[in-house]
Amino acid sequence: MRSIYLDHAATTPVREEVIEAMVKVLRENFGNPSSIHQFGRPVRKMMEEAREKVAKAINADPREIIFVGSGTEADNIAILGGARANKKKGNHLITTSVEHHAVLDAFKALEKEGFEVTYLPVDEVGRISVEDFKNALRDDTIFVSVMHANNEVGTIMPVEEIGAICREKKILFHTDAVQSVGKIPVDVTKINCDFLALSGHKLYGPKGIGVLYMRRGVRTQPLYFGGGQERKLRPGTENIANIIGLSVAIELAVAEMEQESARLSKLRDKLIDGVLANIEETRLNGPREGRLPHNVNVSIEYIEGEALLLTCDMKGMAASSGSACTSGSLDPSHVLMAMGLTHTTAHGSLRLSLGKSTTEDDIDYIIRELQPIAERLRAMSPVWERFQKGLPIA
Amino acid sequence: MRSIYLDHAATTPVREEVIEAMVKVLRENFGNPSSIHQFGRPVRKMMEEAREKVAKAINADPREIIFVGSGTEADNIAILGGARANKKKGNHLITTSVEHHAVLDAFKALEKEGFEVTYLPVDEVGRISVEDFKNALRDDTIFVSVMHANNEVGTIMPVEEIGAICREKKILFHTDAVQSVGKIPVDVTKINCDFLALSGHKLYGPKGIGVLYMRRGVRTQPLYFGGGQERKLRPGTENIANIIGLSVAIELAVAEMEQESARLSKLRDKLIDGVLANIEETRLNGPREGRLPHNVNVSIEYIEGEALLLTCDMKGMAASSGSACTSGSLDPSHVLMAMGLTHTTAHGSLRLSLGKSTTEDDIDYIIRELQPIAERLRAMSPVWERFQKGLPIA
Amino acid sequence: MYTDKVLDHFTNPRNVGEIEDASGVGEVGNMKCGDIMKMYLKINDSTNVIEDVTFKTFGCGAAIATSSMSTEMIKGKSIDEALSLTNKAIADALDGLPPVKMHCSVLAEEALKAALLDYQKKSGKNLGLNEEDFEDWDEE
Ligand SMILES: Cc1ncc(COP(=O)(O)O)c(C=O)c1O
Ligand SMILES: Cc1ncc(COP(=O)(O)O)c(C=O)c1O
Ligand code: FES
Ligand code: FES
Repeated sequence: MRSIYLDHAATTPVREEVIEAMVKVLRENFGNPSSIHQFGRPVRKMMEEAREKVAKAINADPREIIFVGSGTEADNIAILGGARANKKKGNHLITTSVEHHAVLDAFKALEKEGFEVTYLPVDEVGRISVEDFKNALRDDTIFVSVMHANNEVGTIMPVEEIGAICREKKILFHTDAVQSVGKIPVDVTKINCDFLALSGHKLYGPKGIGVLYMRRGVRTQPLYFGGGQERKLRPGTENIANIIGLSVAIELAVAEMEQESARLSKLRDKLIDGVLANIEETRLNGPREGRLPHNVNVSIEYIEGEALLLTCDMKGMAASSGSACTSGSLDPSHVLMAMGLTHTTAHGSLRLSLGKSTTEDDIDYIIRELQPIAERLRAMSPVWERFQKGLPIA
Repeated sequence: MRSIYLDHAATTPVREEVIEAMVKVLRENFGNPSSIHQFGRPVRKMMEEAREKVAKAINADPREIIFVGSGTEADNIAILGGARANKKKGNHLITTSVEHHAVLDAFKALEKEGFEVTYLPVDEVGRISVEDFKNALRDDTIFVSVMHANNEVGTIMPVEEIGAICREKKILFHTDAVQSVGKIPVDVTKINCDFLALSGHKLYGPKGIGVLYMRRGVRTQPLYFGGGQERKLRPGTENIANIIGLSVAIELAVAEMEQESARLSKLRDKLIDGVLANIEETRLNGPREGRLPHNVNVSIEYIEGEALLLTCDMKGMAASSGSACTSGSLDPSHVLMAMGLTHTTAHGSLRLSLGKSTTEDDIDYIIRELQPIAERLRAMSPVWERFQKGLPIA
Repeated sequence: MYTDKVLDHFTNPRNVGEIEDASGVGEVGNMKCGDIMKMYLKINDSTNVIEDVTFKTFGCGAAIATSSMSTEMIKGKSIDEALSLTNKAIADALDGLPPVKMHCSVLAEEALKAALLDYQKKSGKNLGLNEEDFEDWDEE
C-alpha cells in the first residue's frame, strides 16, 4: 500500500547527509568538548564550526548561537529568562493567541508569577495586525513574542514590522521560527529580533536539538544550573552528534530553500484547489498568500478530526488534525478557535504538511482519495445529517 | 603514538550496539511519537519499550521513568522542581559540599529564592557521615540530595542509610546516580529515593539524554513549558534516537556490570599502587574501599594540574584534573577543597578514569610514563624547589 | 585552545632552571590561584645587558609557555628593553592566548619586573621601579 508522509510540520525524516555526519561523530568524536586533551579538543573545534554554520543560516554572529535541547527549550529560555531577567524594567508582556504551546504555556507561567500578558487576537486567516500590536504597547511593556509562522495553518506573521517597533522602543523581541527556518528566508538582522528559536527536527535534522539565537548584549537567565556550557544558559555535556547533525541540516535546508519552496508552493496550491473543488462544504484554514510553502490546512465540515486521520492513515496518508480528540484535551485547537472557527469546523480540520518526499503524484492521490473518505464519514455523521436536513447545528 | 583514553568519568565512547540502534531509529523511525498515524505509532511503542528497559535497570516501574535532555536536567527537575513544589511544607534543604555543579548550583539558586540549605561536610576521603546528616535534619527539612558516588574522587556515599531516614521522616530524597549506574548496583527500592538522576553518556550511550526517576505519588514541577510530553515534566518532541540508544546502553551496562567492575577494580588498584610507589610525594584522593571501580585520583604534589594534563596528553594519556587552571576558574576543585586538601595538593590532582577499553598493558604504560613527566615538571616548579630546600610553602 | 607556539614553548621550555649567583631574583603569584613564577637574571653591571635569564614556574600550560617566551625575549637585551616588555607582547609572540589565559601572561611580566626590582635593590641603581607599584599590581 501507499505510504505518504504528510506531517512534515510535526517532524521530518532525518536526511541521509545528517545521519552520516552524526554517525561519524558518534563513532569517532565521542570526547567531551570541555576536555583539554586530544579527545576533547577536536570536538570543541567541530562544535564551533557548527555554530558558525548555524549563525550563517540566519545571518547571525556565531557568538549569538546557543545550542539547547529542543525548540521548546529555546522558546522557554528566551521567554521565561528574558522576562524574569528584565522584571525590574516593567511588568507587561505581549504575545499572540496562536503561538505554539512552548510559547503560550511559558507566558501562562509568567502570568502566575505576576506578569501581565496581552494575547493579541488574529484575523480569520490567523494573522495579527500591527495596529492591534501598537495599541497593546504600554510604557511598562518589556517583552514581546510573535511567531514567525504558524505551525497549524502556516500563516506568516508581520515580524519585521513588530521587530522594528520593538527595537525603536527598546523592548525585547522574541520570535519562534521553528516552522519557518528552511522554508522562508529568516534573517535576524531584518526581523530585528533579540531572540529567535529554531528546532532541528523540523528541517530534516535530529530530534532533541534546538537553537536559541540571542542578540549580543541582550540578557536572559537560565532555566536550570550546572556546568558552564553554552554560556551557562544551557548547562550539561553538549550533544555533539545532534549539534553537528543540526548544522548539516540547516546549511542544506537554507541552500535548497528557494528551489524547494517554489516546488512545494505549487504542490500546496494544487492540493488546496483540488480538495476544495472535490469535496463540498470544505474550507481553507489560513491565508492564500503569506502562507508557509508546505502547509495545507482544510476543514472538512461535519467530520471529526481523529476519525478522519485514522481513515486517511488506513489509505496510507499520514496527516494531522486540530481536533481535540487527537490531543486528549477537550477543546479543539486554540489556533483555529482564535481564528473564529466554530467548534464543528475546527473539529473537522486536517493539516497536510508537505516535504522533500512529496511528489505531484502524491498530491493527485490525496485529492482522489480524500473525497470518498469524507463521504464515508459524513454518511455516519449525525451532524452532516442535520446539515443536509437544514436543521440548526449546535 | 599510543592513545589511551583515561577520562571515562567525563564521558564514554558510544558503544557500537548503541550506534546501530540509533542509526536504525534515525533512518526508519523518524515519526513523532505524539502522531497517531503509522509513522508515529511504532515510535511511541519503541519509546515505551525503552522506558521499560531503563526501569528494569534500576528496579523501577516504567511509569516512574522520565526521559530528559541530560543528567543536569534530571538533577534540576528533581531539585528545583521538588523543592519549589513542596515549599509550603518547609524551607530547609540538605545536600553535600561535594555534589556535581548540576546539583550544587541548583541549590545555590534555591538559596536565592529564600530556601535555607545545609551543605554537609565530608571527611578526608570525601564521604559524608550519617551522624552529621541526622544532626542537620530540622522539622522544616523538606528535601535532601546526596550523590550516589562522587565524580571526582569516586567516593560512594551512604545513600541507603540517608534514604531510609528520609523515607521514615517523609522527606523527599534525591540521589545523583550519574556516575554510579552501570558501575555499582543501583536499586531505587534499596536506596529508598524519591528522585534519581542518570545520564546516557557516562555509560557508553549518547550525549544529550538523561533520565529522571520519580517515585509514584511524588510531586515536582517542570522547569519549562510546552507540549504534554513526559508527563509535562519535559515538554518538547522526544529525542527517540537517544532514548533508544540510552536504553540499549543501560541494559548492556547493567548486564556486564559485575564482571567489568571486578576487572576495573583490579586495574584501578594496580594503578593506584604503581603511581604511589613510583612517584615520591604523591597521595591518593578518595578512599581505598567504597570507591567506584574505575576511578583513580592522585595528587602529584608541587605540580600544576593543567601542565600535568597537557604533558600526559602528549604522551597519549588523556586524563583530567581538579586544578583551577583547567577550568578557567580560580579556585581548585570544590570537592578536593572540601576534603581538606591544601591548594597546592588540590592543584596537583590528576583523575584517571578507566573504562571498557582500558587494558593491563595501558596501566603498565601509565605507571611507567607518569614518573618522568612528574620529574620534568617538578624540575621547573619553584614550589618543588621550596619543598626540597625545606622552605615553607605558602 | 593553545597555538602551536604555546605548545612548543610548553613542551620544550627555554631557559628553565636557577642561576646560582643571580643579579636579581623575582617570585610572584600565589598558591591559591595555582600559579607561581620565579625568574633569575644575570645582568652585566657595566653594560646593563641581561646576559642570562632562567625561570621556574608552577602553573598551567599558558603560564609555562609565557615564562619561557619572556626569557627568550629579554635574553641579551638591555634593562630598558626588558622594562618595556608587556604581557600582551609576550602573548602576541606566542600567536595569542585564549582570553581566560591572558592573566597567566601577566605573571611573566610581573616576575621579570620583580627580578629587576630585586636587582635595583642589590645594585643600588635606580631603574625607576617602585616597591609600591608591586603591592597592588593587578591582573589587567
Ligand atoms: C555526578 C554528576 N552529575 C551530573 C552530571 C551531569 O550530567 P550531564 O553532562 O549529562 O548533564 C555529571 C557529569 O557531567 C556527573 O558526573
Ligand atoms: C512553532 C513551534 N514552536 C515550537 C515547537 C517545539 O519544538 P520542539 O519539538 O523541538 O521542542 C514546535 C514543534 O513542535 C513548533 O511547531
Ligand atoms: S469523541 Fe473520543 S475524544 Fe472526542
Ligand atoms: S597559571 Fe592558572 S590559569 Fe594559567
